[in-house]
Amino acid sequence: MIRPKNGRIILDSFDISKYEAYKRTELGISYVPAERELFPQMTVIENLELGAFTKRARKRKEENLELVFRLFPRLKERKNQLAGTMSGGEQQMLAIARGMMTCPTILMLDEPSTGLAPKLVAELFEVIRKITEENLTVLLVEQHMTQALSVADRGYVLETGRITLSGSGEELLVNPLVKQAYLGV
Amino acid sequence: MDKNQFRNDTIQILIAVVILALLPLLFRGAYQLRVLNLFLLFMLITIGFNLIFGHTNQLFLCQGALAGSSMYVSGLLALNYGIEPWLVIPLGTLLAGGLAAFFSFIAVARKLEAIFLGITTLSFQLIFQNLIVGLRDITGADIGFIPPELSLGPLTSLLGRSQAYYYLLIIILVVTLLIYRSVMNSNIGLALKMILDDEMASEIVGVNVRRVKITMAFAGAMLIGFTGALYGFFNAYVAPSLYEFTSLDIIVLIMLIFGGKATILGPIVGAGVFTILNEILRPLGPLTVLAYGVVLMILFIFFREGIIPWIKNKTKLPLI
Amino acid sequence: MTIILEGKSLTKYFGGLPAVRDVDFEIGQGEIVGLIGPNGAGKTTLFNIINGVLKPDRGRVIFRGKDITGLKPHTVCKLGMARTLQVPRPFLNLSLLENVMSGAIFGNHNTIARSKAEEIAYRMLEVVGLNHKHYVIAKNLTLQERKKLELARALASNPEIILIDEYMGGLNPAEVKEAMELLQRIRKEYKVTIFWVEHVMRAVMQLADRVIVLNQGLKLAEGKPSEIAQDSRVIEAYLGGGVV
Amino acid sequence: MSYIPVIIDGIVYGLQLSLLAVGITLIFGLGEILNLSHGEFAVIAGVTAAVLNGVDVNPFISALVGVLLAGVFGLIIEKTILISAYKATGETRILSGMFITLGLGFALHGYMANQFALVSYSVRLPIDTIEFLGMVFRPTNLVAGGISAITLILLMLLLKYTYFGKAVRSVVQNEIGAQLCGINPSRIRMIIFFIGTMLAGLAGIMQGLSSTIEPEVGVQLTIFAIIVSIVGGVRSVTGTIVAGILLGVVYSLVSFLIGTYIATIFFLLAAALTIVFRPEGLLGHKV
Repeated sequence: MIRPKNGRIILDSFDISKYEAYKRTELGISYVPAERELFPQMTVIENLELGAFTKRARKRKEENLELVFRLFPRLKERKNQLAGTMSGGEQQMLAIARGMMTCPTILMLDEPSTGLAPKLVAELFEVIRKITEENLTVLLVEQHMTQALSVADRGYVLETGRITLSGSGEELLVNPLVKQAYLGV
Repeated sequence: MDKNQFRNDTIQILIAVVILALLPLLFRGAYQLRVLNLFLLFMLITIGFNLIFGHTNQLFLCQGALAGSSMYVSGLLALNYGIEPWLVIPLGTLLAGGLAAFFSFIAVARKLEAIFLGITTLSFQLIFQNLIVGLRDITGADIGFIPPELSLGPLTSLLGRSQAYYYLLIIILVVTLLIYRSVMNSNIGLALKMILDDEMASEIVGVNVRRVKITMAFAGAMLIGFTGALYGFFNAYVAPSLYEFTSLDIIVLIMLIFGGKATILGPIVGAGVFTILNEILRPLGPLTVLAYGVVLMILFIFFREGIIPWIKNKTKLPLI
Repeated sequence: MTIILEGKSLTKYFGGLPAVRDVDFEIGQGEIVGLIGPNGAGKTTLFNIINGVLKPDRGRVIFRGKDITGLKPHTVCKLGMARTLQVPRPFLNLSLLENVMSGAIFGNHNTIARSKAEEIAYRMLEVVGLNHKHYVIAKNLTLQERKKLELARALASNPEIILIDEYMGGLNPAEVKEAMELLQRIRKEYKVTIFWVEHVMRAVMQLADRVIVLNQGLKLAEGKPSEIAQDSRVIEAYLGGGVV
Repeated sequence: MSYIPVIIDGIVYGLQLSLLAVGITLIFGLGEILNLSHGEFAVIAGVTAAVLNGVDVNPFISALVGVLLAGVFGLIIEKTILISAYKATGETRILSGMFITLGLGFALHGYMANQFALVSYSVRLPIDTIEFLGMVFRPTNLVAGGISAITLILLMLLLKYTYFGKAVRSVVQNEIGAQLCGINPSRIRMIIFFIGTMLAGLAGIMQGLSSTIEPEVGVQLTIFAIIVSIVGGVRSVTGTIVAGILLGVVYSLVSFLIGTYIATIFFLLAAALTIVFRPEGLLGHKV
């Protein structure tokens, strides 16, 4: 979406910072934005099928569909519902599931908890934990620090464009500076 | 706003007007005088269109219908009821202004994007064209009608009909430009610049954007309606072809885009260049349309900003 | 303390989903009130309802005793409520001076002469620290300078209250300190009440008299900064459940 | 029962308008280019087919050549003069696209009107008229209606069930979302421009089949197609087809009962009133 002014993004040691968004998806980077960017007037299953649009993903469509239905049983129940008529939480699940349908090597989740009720947030992180068990790299940008860190192997704290803290999830979880960065106290 | 700006504006307007006023001394032939009159008529309509589209981004595609409805109303009233034309032209002018204000009101009330306002007004243009042909008992359809002569007082006997019209138009132009300049240098001018830049921010800062837009549509269309009526009376023969989309709207649009939107000199230069071009292309017959099509494409592909802003950028001259 | 701005059960839906739900608040004259909450909590929507950019589906906005619900932003501005935006929107093709003059000329309750407006503009540009750039065209400014310019434009309309939608994001600690001093000064010298959305917590916690917390469109908590920082519901909304 | 042939004429005419208008709908939905030269593609194909047919080329082959010519020309336009419009964003893109295609429309119109001036062209089949229950039908008209209907049904199936069709709908609904799925929007736009101009060409040939086609009608075809597209909801293919048939029937009836100019005014009013009162169109949803 936005190309970096300086610096490079390296994936499997290829420099991909200059590619357009659709090419990044082709190369195996799946980005799930906070806005979700679903197709509101298509059904759940159509949304998922479009996730498997690229040649690479189309080959593995069936097994991926099985995988996301296993992770998100609710999507299976509602597979013929229009995406635009679902609740916020379900839409977020669908966005992540669609991201997984693209057969990524890395899944980037941008603030997935935006606008979700606490109970749903907990559910969401449970799923994210399960996704990591599927041998998929997840890059998570999140405001809900404690939950994010509890599922993360490593964490970075960004303040005004600079990385100010980094470490393993457990380390950061107990670091008082992290809380200070968030709450200013 | 400041004294320098005021002087700068006055000088540029003065130069333009003096050049225009001297033209009949160089081009005296009947045909040349006719072309000169067309030049001024189209220039005034383009200025009116600039007030609407150039300054407030309201895409009106019905200049022909505004000019035409003004002429048909005033011309037919004068012809059928023997009313002095000068008494009915204001009626036609007000009608044009009222119609435009109505469209503008609908556009702001329904928050229409430019493209949809464009199509709505284009529909009105085509409805007008169809009505003129359909109401043949009143309008004479394609055959048209001959309006009574518009009396220009002693000017006619002094200069001859064409020159009399020409200098009448020059007077109208001078008045228009002087009002235009003082408006642009007033608070309204600042509001117009702000609206062109960012409508939402203007609203938040305290500008009544709706009112400014409707007022500008009204004022611009009054100028179009007034000039449109003079066009018909000057032509001494009124037929739908004068006010068709292809014979008026497109040309005015090209004149404005070429000259430069939201500038004072743009419509003047644009009207000049395309009046000449129109005369050069006339012998081509139906291919004129092809030529205009190509010009329109080239303008929008390579030259969207217009000639006056372009010169201004290149030379840093303070053109208005 | 007299109440200057009041919201009564303000509610706004977007496509069936509530963005702001039954929010009540009161702002006293001369206060600095912070409005905080996680992304998507409805803060900007609430501001848009208050100054008339959006019409609420339910509820009323009372400003200086007058019901202003449903009035257009330009009218609200003239009544004495100025506003800056999350992503600043100065007039990019106008000079800084013209930008600020626009606020003085159109936003003011009274008609003021151009010369007077120019005088105000010079002063406001100085207040926000852009006094060396009067004739620069606004599109050449950096994001931070645009924020300052927008604040100057808002101040030029001589407001009773100003709604500031994020001012400190992206500033370094020294700049944050400077910005905080600026807001203090605005309140003291120009007697302007400040209602303020901010993500830089350090600044809100130090500067605000009171803080209102929104979450998911609902008012979650309200109180002194020190109380808010200890409030478990707030911490949970921000950092997620199960906090140490 | 003299209304039935009028209504059937109206349906056939409406189907032809739909064929034209779905191109406008799809092209606008995908790239925000309102193609104001769309009717000229119908003229290009119609006239080409009629001219070939006139020198005894098989009607089917003539039609095929005409349709392909319109499509290829459309493709060239999309890849050349529209690039500058695609580079712009927001309102600038919409206005540039609108004016560039308006210029193109005029250029094509001027050329065709000059080259093939004042002649009516028609594509002929070897049968004349059929009588049924005392009413006279022209088989060409029915064939034109049939082909139009089948084409529209195929188009809807394509959009509904194929991967390509789903990709088209995804770009219309959410271009960013489509990119995230690995779909290249500019490629989709190009293919749809090709298909859209071919459909316009087919509409022109159908008009040449059911009545005649003259170079002069290009502008009117464009305007009518845009109106149909707007009444149908600018981004809804189903809406466009429904609107086309509806307006076609009403147009025929009003023309028959009152007069063509009132029918045309009715058409134009339908567009203006839709924009003002129901901007989302008849059915009110996307694609």
